[in-house]
Amino acid sequence: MTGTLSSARTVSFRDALREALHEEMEADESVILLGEDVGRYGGAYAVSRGLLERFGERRVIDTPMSEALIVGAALGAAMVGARPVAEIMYMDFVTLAMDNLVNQAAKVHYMFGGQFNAPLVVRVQQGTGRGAGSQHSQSLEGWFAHVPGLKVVAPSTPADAKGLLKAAIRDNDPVLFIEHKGLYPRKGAAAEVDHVVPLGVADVKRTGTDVTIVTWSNHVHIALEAAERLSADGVSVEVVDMRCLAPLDMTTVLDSAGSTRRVLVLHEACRTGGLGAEIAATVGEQLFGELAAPVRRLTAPDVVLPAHTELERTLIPDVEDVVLAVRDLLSS
Amino acid sequence: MTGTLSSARTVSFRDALREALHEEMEADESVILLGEDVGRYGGAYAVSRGLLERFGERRVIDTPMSEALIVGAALGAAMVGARPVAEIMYMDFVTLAMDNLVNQAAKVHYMFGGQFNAPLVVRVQQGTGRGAGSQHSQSLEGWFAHVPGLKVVAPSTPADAKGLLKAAIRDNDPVLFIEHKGLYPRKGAAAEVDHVVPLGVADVKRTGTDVTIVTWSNHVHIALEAAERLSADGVSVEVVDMRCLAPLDMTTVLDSAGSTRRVLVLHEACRTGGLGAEIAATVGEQLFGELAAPVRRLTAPDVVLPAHTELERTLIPDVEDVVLAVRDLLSS
Amino acid sequence: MSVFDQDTRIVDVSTLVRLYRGMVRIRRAEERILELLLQNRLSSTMCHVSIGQEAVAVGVCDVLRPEDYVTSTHRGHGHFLARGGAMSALMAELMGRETGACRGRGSSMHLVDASIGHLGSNAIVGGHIPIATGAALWSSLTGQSRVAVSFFGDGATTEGIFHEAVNFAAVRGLPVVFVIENNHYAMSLPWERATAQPSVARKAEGYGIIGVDVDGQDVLAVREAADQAVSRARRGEGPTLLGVETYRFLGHSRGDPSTYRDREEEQRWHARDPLLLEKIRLSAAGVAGDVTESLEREIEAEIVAAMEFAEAGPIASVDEVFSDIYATPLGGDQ
Amino acid sequence: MSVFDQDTRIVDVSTLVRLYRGMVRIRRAEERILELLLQNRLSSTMCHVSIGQEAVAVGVCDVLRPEDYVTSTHRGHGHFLARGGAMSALMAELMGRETGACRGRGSSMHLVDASIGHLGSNAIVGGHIPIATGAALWSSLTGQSRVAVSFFGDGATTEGIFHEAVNFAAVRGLPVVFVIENNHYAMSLPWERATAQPSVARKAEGYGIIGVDVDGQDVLAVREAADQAVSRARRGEGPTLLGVETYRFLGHSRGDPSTYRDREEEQRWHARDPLLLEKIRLSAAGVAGDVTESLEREIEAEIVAAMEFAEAGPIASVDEVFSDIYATPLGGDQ
Ligand SMILES: Cc1ncc(C[n+]2csc(CCOP(=O)(O)OP(=O)(O)O)c2C)c(N)n1
Ligand SMILES: Cc1ncc(C[n+]2csc(CCOP(=O)(O)OP(=O)(O)O)c2C)c(N)n1
Ligand SMILES: [Mg+2]
Ligand SMILES: [Mg+2]
Repeated sequence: MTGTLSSARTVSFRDALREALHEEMEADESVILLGEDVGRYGGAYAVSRGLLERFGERRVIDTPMSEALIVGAALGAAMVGARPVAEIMYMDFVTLAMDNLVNQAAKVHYMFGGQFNAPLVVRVQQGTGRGAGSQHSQSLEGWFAHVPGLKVVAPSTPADAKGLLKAAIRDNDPVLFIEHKGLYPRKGAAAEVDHVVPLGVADVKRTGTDVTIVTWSNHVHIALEAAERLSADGVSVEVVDMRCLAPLDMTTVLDSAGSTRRVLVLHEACRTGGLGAEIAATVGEQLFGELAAPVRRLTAPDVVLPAHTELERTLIPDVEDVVLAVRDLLSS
Repeated sequence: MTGTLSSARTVSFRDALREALHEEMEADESVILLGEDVGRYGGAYAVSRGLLERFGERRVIDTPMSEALIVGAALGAAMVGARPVAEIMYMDFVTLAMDNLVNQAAKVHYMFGGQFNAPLVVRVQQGTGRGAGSQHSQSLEGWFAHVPGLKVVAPSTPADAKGLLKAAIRDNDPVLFIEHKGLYPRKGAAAEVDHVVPLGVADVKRTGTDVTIVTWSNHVHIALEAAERLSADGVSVEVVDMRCLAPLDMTTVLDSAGSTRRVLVLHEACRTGGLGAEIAATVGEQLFGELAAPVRRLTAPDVVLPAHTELERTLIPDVEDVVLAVRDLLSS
Repeated sequence: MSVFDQDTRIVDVSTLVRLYRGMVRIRRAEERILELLLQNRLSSTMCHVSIGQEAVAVGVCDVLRPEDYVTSTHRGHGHFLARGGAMSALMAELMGRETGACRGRGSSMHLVDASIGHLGSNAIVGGHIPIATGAALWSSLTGQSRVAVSFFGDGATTEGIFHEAVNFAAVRGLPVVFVIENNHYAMSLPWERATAQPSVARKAEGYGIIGVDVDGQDVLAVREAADQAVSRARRGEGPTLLGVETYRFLGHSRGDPSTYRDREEEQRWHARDPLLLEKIRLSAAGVAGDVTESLEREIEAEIVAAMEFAEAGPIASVDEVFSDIYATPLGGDQ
Repeated sequence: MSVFDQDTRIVDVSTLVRLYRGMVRIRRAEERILELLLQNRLSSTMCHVSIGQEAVAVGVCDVLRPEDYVTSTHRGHGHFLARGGAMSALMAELMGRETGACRGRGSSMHLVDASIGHLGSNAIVGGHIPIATGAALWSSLTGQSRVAVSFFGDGATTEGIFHEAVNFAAVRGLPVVFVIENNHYAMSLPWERATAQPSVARKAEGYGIIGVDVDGQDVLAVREAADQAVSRARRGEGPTLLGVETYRFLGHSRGDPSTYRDREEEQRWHARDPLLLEKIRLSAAGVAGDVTESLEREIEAEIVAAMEFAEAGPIASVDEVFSDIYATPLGGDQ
């Protein structure tokens, strides 16, 4: 990690993202924003508020509702010199731009023998918490980690959000940058202009000796809260924040797992085929015979998400569920 | 399994699929086909050849090139009484119909409180073997197994293809029916008209005692060949053909794994985030402490597929690779 | 008695009253829904009202037959009610009850009623257009004369699926009417920045079908245009693009102050409130004030009863949250 | 010396010869590629030739400047060569050599050459249309006068992405020319079953832009229409839909006997072979047979040299198969 965190200043996750966009746009003329309502509206979740006023219509582009075009045009611009940051309002709508992201952006560099780069970022918001229903709440990061050529990022703190977004914008590959809708108001230490977090490196957010929780995005905070509660009972939990989901930093995971010998993989996406399976399978394989308990996954069940805040809440692992799962791991 | 296999008659995978379509269309007026070139052309891989002539333009519909519309309209028709079988020519093009399949078809029954069913089948062809390149060769079944509400099928033999397609057509949920491009000419025992293979049930294609190979689609044959070779050296391999990838029949897998205590998960899709991870993670968790070796995955690496038959071949696990992996498992 | 309208449309007074009633019913329901939203009594945070646009839903649904189909949008309370959806099912759904239209799982953006051919509202803008098209396809293949109507906003017309569905319906002559409820904004994007061809009639030419631009604040004008489009569809003469010009009086959703709109522009549209225009027409036709007052009272009573029904219903149950993921559950492990 | 063409287009003889040469070059290259295909000497089984359609690629590319951009299709050999792609890079790519346009990884459907603004052909029908549009967006945002041309077939016009891209280009007035290479079939689907509006010019009206229907067998007509469209784009007057009517003389791909086409229809189009028409024009302009014979010889020599180059090149290496998955590899585990 390069750069400095501010000890005095605190910002929200939303503001940290805006700082990253602002600073990168200041530093590099080729960085542009495009998407639905990113300009005059300031973004559906207000991340880009003020940037149109600051950078003008040439660099902050309100597009028609055309998700495939947004990603596809961002790619075309990226191939000829731009560094576009496209916003897709909800992960669920990325379903409309899958060709552009998966068949095109992810493959341009390889299939054209290295002649073109695709330095674009697709920012997207996902997750539950608003009772937004089956078409506005899905967590689909697992799909994209299965696509060679894409990089996938899912930060949990304002400082990581800023540092990773800056790294993503500077990176020469297509990056899917995933923001959890519950994180926007969350406050944390602010990062200064030189703070850039390299892609592909996980972060141990809390050290511990008894159990490793591997997680990302909003669930890092749930894991940290559970760890805090468990520490009162003398249980020492290490929390690994993956931050980057492709490529996966399994070295950090295996180091932690090797020392605690007990692993819980925690995520909001539904269980079957989720990215937790990849991590669990790799840990199980690499540390065969060295673990004190089976690798457990704690995830949403395989259910369509109801548009009902209360029902939704029961489906997503919360602090209590994590505490129970850790205890269970310890007792086996 | 219900129905009979013919001992005398042999058919190709392609012809078995056509028989299933033919028989179901004979039996049920509400079964219709739609897709690009399914009628006059007979399907890009000739599966529906002759069906237009037999059933007419009312039931075999050549659509414009509009993948999203094909799946979306199939869903609309299904909600009001049809049993459409839509064809998407290559799995890679399903990227264009993800909203329709994932946000719509998979969710209709649940999100509308059970008021509507979505009895549609989306037939799709995938995989390598033709040097068809990065946009015509992907194996993306893992994505769909991660979508609650969808059923996913990937048969390996003519009889299963027929029996499962018939079951898929009769099923009241949306089914993604995956055919491997290399399988079409492959011959096998023919199945009679009453042969229906229930969804959600894996099949042990070869019994064995030393190692379990869990696989599906084209790789079942590669596993069987490897098993044959290994048996010459006294190694007894059990081959579990998943056949249905959602829901996953883990009971059959765990039974087999419990008895052999060594498991190789084999698939053509790239490794990270593939469905093999789900199976490996579950076996590792459920049989913790009971296995003689770590669960291994043998898959394509995380690479964009080159449009080059020879390069492509080096990337996909072949019989030799499987033999080596099994030996490796036995030596650990 | 019948009224000879200024635009030479002949309708009887009972129709005028029915249309007015339909619009008031939607307006009052949504006013109540907004209150519930502010009181945090809805089970979801997603809620979009159609205040100002009522003439579209009411004018179109008035000419449909019971066997016809409708699909709708994130802004779909009006379509649901106008099509004949129960006020009680709507309120119970919004309040997350087992007795709601979708057993409390769909909320505002996923209203549905199979019994009246309402194939569902949809939270993916444009996502339901092919569903209506597919229903029309089946109607046509089976020789039925059922018509499918898809309501959607101006924003949906720039989504690829709009194009694919309209093209398919056109080339096959399907019995579907595409109703573009053009309230001139897709969230903050004004129509003139969404397209270089503002006329829906001209867009229709690009598909080789008939298109009409209609005043969406005049419920009679909407009804007339819809009647022609639906009749054409029913006679097997293919689809129509109906461009209905209207305006949402409020923000896109709660918390949108519509700073991207001009106050003067808003005023101009408020002056053309569809309820107001229809009320003037009612007076002109000699309908007495007590008629409108009594229908207001009936509607108020309907809403109160619906809310009581909703509150009496059980909250959608956690025990049931796993049921219906599949219509046909299988022997597998999930 | 210049020729006064029957359609009042004035061009000089050198242009006539250059256009003819461009078409012959594509024709002969593809004839050779078909031979290689039948001999199983190509590294991929996917290969689509454009024989019969050469006037489109040649007529359009003739009016482009070096700094302009092009995107292309699965049927893209002609666009690649006409844009100035090297015969040797084409042949080496098809034969799977490290020296090919994409280092042997792209084959027939993914030709590319960054040095001449060829942003790649694409195996997803329509998949590259937004790429050209995005390049035009960047050209426009940065005040350059670079024009982007996207070639695609009639089949692509029914894909949603066509609509999204054309609409976006129209509303922003982007410098892009959409060339619809209408060979009247998308695999087996005839144009009249793909759309109810066969005129591309009429389709353009639906987007509020200019559209033109052009005879695609007449290379001068194509060139003239392209020149106007490209000039408009370069002057900042926005995009054009260029509907170029042509025909593929062979099947969609190897093994397609085109049973869905009428032999009589095929004959009619064969009579309008663009090479033939241009050759007649050359004679009329007094170009002697030895000019065309010598250009045939030059082209033959170019192809022979290209094949020698290809065969001398190393087969794309297995050791290199993992390079370039990322432009910036990371510290992660993959
Ligand atoms: C595919 C998709 N993209 C974006 C959104 C987010 N969104 C919801 S409504 C809306 C505006 C829709 O505009 P319009 O279609 O005109 O309908 P209106 O809201 O004006 O009734 C947007 C951008 C969505 N729900 N679906
Ligand atoms: C999105 C997509 N759908 C289907 C295909 C399969 N396919 C390849 S070419 C083709 C026909 C294309 O027709 P057209 O655009 O007219 O081009 P032409 O082949 O006539 O040059 C089809 C269906 C594809 N490659 N991509
Ligand atoms: Mg609108
Ligand atoms: Mg064509």
